[in-house]
Amino acid sequence: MVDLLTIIISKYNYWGYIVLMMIGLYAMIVKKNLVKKIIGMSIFQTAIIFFYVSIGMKKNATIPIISHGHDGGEHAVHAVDFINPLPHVLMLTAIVVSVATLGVALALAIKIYQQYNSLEEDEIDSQIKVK
Amino acid sequence: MEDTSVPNIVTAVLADYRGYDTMFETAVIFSAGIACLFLLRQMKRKKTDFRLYRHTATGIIFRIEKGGKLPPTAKEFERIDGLWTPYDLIIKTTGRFIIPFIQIFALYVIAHGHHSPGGGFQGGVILGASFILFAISHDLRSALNRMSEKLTAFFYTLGVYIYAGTGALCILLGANFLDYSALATILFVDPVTARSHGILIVEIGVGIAVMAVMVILYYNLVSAGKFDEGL
Amino acid sequence: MSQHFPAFIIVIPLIAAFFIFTAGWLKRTYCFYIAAVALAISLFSSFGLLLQVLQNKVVVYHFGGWSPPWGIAYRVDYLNGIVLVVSAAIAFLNLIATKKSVEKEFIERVGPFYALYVLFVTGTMGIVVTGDAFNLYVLLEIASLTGYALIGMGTEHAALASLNYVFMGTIGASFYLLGIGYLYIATGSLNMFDIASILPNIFQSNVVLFAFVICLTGLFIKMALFPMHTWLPNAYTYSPSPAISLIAPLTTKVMVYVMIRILLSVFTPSFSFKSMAVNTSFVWLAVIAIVVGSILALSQQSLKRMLSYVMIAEIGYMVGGFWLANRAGITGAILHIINDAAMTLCVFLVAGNILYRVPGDSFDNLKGLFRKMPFSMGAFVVGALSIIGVPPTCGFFSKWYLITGGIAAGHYGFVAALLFSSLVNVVLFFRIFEIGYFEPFGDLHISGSMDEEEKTFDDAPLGMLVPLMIVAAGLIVLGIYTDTLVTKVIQFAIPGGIS
Amino acid sequence: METIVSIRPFLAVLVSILAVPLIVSTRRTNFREGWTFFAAFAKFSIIASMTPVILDGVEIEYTIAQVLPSVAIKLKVDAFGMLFALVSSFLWIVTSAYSIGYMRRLKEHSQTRYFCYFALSLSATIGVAFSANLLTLYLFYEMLSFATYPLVTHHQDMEGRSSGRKYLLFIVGSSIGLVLPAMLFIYHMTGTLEFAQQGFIAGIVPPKLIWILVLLFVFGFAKAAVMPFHSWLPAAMVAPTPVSALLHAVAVVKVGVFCILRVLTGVFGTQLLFSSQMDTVVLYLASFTIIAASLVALSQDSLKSRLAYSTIGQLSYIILSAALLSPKGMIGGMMHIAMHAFGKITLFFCAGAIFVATGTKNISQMVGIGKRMPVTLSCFFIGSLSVIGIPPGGGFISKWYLILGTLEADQRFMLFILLSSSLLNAAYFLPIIYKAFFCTPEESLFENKIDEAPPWCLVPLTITAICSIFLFFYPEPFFSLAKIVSVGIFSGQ
Repeated sequence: MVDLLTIIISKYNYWGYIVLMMIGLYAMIVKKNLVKKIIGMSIFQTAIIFFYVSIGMKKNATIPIISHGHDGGEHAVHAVDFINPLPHVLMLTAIVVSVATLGVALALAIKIYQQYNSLEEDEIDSQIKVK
Repeated sequence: MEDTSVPNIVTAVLADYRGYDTMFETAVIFSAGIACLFLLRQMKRKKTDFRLYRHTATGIIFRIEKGGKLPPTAKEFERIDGLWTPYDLIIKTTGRFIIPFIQIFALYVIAHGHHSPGGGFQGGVILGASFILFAISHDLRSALNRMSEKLTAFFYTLGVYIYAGTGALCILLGANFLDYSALATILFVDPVTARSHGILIVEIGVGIAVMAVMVILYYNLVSAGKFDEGL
Repeated sequence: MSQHFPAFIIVIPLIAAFFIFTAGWLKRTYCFYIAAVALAISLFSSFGLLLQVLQNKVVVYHFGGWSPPWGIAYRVDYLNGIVLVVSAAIAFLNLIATKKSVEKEFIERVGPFYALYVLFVTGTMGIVVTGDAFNLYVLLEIASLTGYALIGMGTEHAALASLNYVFMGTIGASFYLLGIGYLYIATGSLNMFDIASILPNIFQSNVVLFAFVICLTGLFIKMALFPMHTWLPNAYTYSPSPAISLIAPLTTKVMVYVMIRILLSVFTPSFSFKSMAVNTSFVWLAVIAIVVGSILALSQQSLKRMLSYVMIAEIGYMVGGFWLANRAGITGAILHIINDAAMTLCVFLVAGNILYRVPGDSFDNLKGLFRKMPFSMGAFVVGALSIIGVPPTCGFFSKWYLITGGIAAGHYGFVAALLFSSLVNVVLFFRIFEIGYFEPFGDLHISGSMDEEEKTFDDAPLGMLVPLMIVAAGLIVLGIYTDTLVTKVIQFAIPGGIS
Repeated sequence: METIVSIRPFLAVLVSILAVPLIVSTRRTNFREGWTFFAAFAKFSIIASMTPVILDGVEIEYTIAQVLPSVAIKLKVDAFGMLFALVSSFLWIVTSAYSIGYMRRLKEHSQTRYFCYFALSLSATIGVAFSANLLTLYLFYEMLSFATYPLVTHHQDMEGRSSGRKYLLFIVGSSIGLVLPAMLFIYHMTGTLEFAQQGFIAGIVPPKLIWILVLLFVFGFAKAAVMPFHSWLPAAMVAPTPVSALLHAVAVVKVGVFCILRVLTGVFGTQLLFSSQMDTVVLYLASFTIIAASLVALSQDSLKSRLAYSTIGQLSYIILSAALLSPKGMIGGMMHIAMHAFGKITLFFCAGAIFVATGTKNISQMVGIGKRMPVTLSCFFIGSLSVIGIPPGGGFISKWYLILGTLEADQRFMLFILLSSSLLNAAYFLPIIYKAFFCTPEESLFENKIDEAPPWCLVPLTITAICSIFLFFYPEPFFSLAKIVSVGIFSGQ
């Protein structure tokens, strides 16, 4: 029991992102309102961003910025002092992607609203049935 | 990390080692912008049967029937539409007051990207936010007067041109795509510094593109592509 | 210049997309020509690339001059070399073929449309050519985003279908990204072949297994394998015809390619095909996909919808063939990626031509089409025969490899499913032929005179017909040169370990 | 047996495909039919030009394309294929003449399409005849199925559609469902599909599977109309009569039996069949079909469907001959392909001519028709003699050899089957003729003046009738070809 607890605690970042992800999935699957679904989608993507950033983390390391100017790299740089920059880089990309997806999704939602005057799935379905 | 002489490793990796990814995320944001245009933009406006004009000084509103319109020379009148709500003075003034500072900060973030946290995306987003704030605090039409749709489109193509162009330039200079060290020959610096300059250039490009796309997304979404009213 | 081909394939269309967008504001007619030139260049360079590959097995290109794992490297070998050529050719032909219908459907949106079109091609080709797992994700998103937009502009419930596609697509892509994350944790690298070199030491770790499962789930969603297929039919049915004849051939096939690439090049076969039980269970999944797809296709009442269900079955072919985990099966899968892309292009182009002349593509609107547009329907017959799997069309030979693979693996369920779906396809397509050929009923053989054929002739414009004819002929040519294709290219694409 | 490589077989296949664009492009009907004739003559002359070579015991082969490792699309002309090709290509000439008369007289619609698909199906037939391996055989077999579909459903009415459905269901369904897996399985086991004199799967495929494979092939080639896979043939009789005449009396159905014979001899080989006792199974299948079909034919009133059922019966003669595994029987079977072709096509032509002249399809309405159309009916008589197997009908020779074969193979029961079916044939043909000629004036349905079908119809059917008598006196070159085949097959024993 205790060691299970320790596992859970030591891996808290994983649990965190899993919980977020599940919230997102839940919203996408269960919610009937399209905008809520879209929100769920963003949460889902954010969960993964969170996961990536968290795996870049190291104990007592600083942000990956070497404190000197342009004059080349005379003094050695200890990679240990800096948290791993790569996940951050990747996540910059992922964030942009999720923003873009969000934009397109919202645009589609607006189109849908123009077409059916509703964002509730069941209302839309009933309209489709009628046709 | 010595071979780029860029202290901010994130930026270095972002714009140089994995510069190719970054170019594509610029492409992603670009295609998102086009996608919105493509989906929402209504090219031919449907004729409203009347136009509303407001006399800025007195706040009297004229309703002009079909076809008629005031001459553009009538500066003291501004066109408004059905959803128009009177400006809230506080918001308007606050907006006017802080927007310049936001923009200065954004430019700083872009330009100083590889010495301190920040870079093209962050700066671009902030810059875009400033325009959006303006559009919110006033209304879309006045925002469009400041920054028209065509101008925005121009900006965000310009941004990606800068990025991809830099890469292509490297090919023309005989190196691999996006190999900034090739730029040394035309920037008259040693390859390492050339890399840092190259990074700066593409960061600027990214900044412009992101800003413009944010704005165009906002324009399209709030006015459902009609580009007249909106929030 | 030729050493830059890998860059050209992607970068030329990318830059062209920006130009097109600008040109859209200046003069609409330019857009098409810019796009055509760009795609022609990338087609040319992909051909050149394939030739280079045939000479010296593999071509590697480092972006930014950084070698992996730091930088991003493109790595072209037999597998993606051939897929590249096919997808470039499809994109180019479709661009030419759909010029007219684009002008008809998006009069004042030509600029954005072609920009999105070219960006989609960029993304797809990038997916195929890239050697970096994360870069693949980004390109995947480009392809998907543009795809959502193109589909969203369609008819009827397109927007809704497209939004559902957005949801499913995002989940799929995110799962893939997550899997890559775990691989990164395990190996500390993002370059596919770098990962492959590190993985064997840690095959036992659960992280790798989890990454494997997650990646695969994401890819299955993206390629619409049966249980996760729900987004596909609506999206493909309502989407505008010039877009769908691009998206349908490329998206799912390329995802199958990604699956093969990831499983063969990243998790090497020794890991992927480790347990026979897993393989067979995946094959059974594919069998279900084939059977259900075929049966659902039977119950459809409109052409594009029926075709999209047929495609779901076809996905089953490829996935099943791959998971047979023997040489014949994987050869069949790779061959079918190529052939199925070509067949799908053919039939969807025909659907586009029909929609160009006829109000809708529901079966009632297909009456008398053999008289009305004989050439398009002729091409349709070729495509249909290929999907049914009649020699000498290419569909037969990929099916041949798949079935022999099934027999070799002793997996008779898969064999039976393939034969079953062939028979169902006969029914499906001959139902359409009957409608186009018999109806409207009339006792022609009493009254009918011979000049009646000319009277109602109204086929699609020549600009649409000629590329279609090329594609239809290509189906047969592909079939006849199957052996060359297999012995020259595909057999080298399969790692030696597989018997 | 030496072989020479020559493109001639490929040309023989190709020539009628090449004719198609010409037929389509020409608007003037006379030119169009001119092209058809041209193609037909070209085909026949190419094939005939190869005959002497084959008679010298040489084989001609030509590889079109290498499509799979160790399997190519490849043509190979041997005596058997040559015999079949000669018959069908010669009869194509006659039929095209006949169909001109028939179609024009009835003012059929879209004749262009009709002639195109006719040409296509002929190249498919020749392709089957000349195919050197199972894949090529399958290729042309399928091509034939799809090329004949528009001909069967030519009238484009409800009836045409339903029978077209039946046609596809049986032909394509069986070929994809039964033949394809069997072929793939053989390929998987042996790695090759090339036909060999003595078969190539002996010893490789376990005997249990031989049973399944043989049945798969015998039923899978549903064009041979072995019961219970026969009912597409009567349904296909809705087609215009020339189609029924050439395709459903000669080309298509003979392709079916040809395929079965090819596979039984070239894939399994006679020894294997004998050792696995599959021959008896096939024998009983065939004999059942013979008797049942003849009995059904008795009850048919529509002339064409009676002919169809008689065809079903006659086809099984040929299958039976292969299953007898005796040299003479094999000769009889080969001969029967030719003899029955000539006889049956004459009968169909006559049926068509009667329909053209009087518009009646049913036998019950043909009482006394002999007085009106004496030539046609006398040709009908000759044809039926040939099919029944009474001298001077050519069919006598083939049946003679068949009976010798039964004796040689010591199959008394089969002998009985053959004789009784001959009686049945007589029972369902002769009454027609009797009623047609010898009836009292008051029960005659036609007034007593001669009014024949147009010459375009009349001439071909007289030609075929004369041929079938001629073949009785001079059965060359078919006889020597058949001899070569049976010698080649049974030389091993």
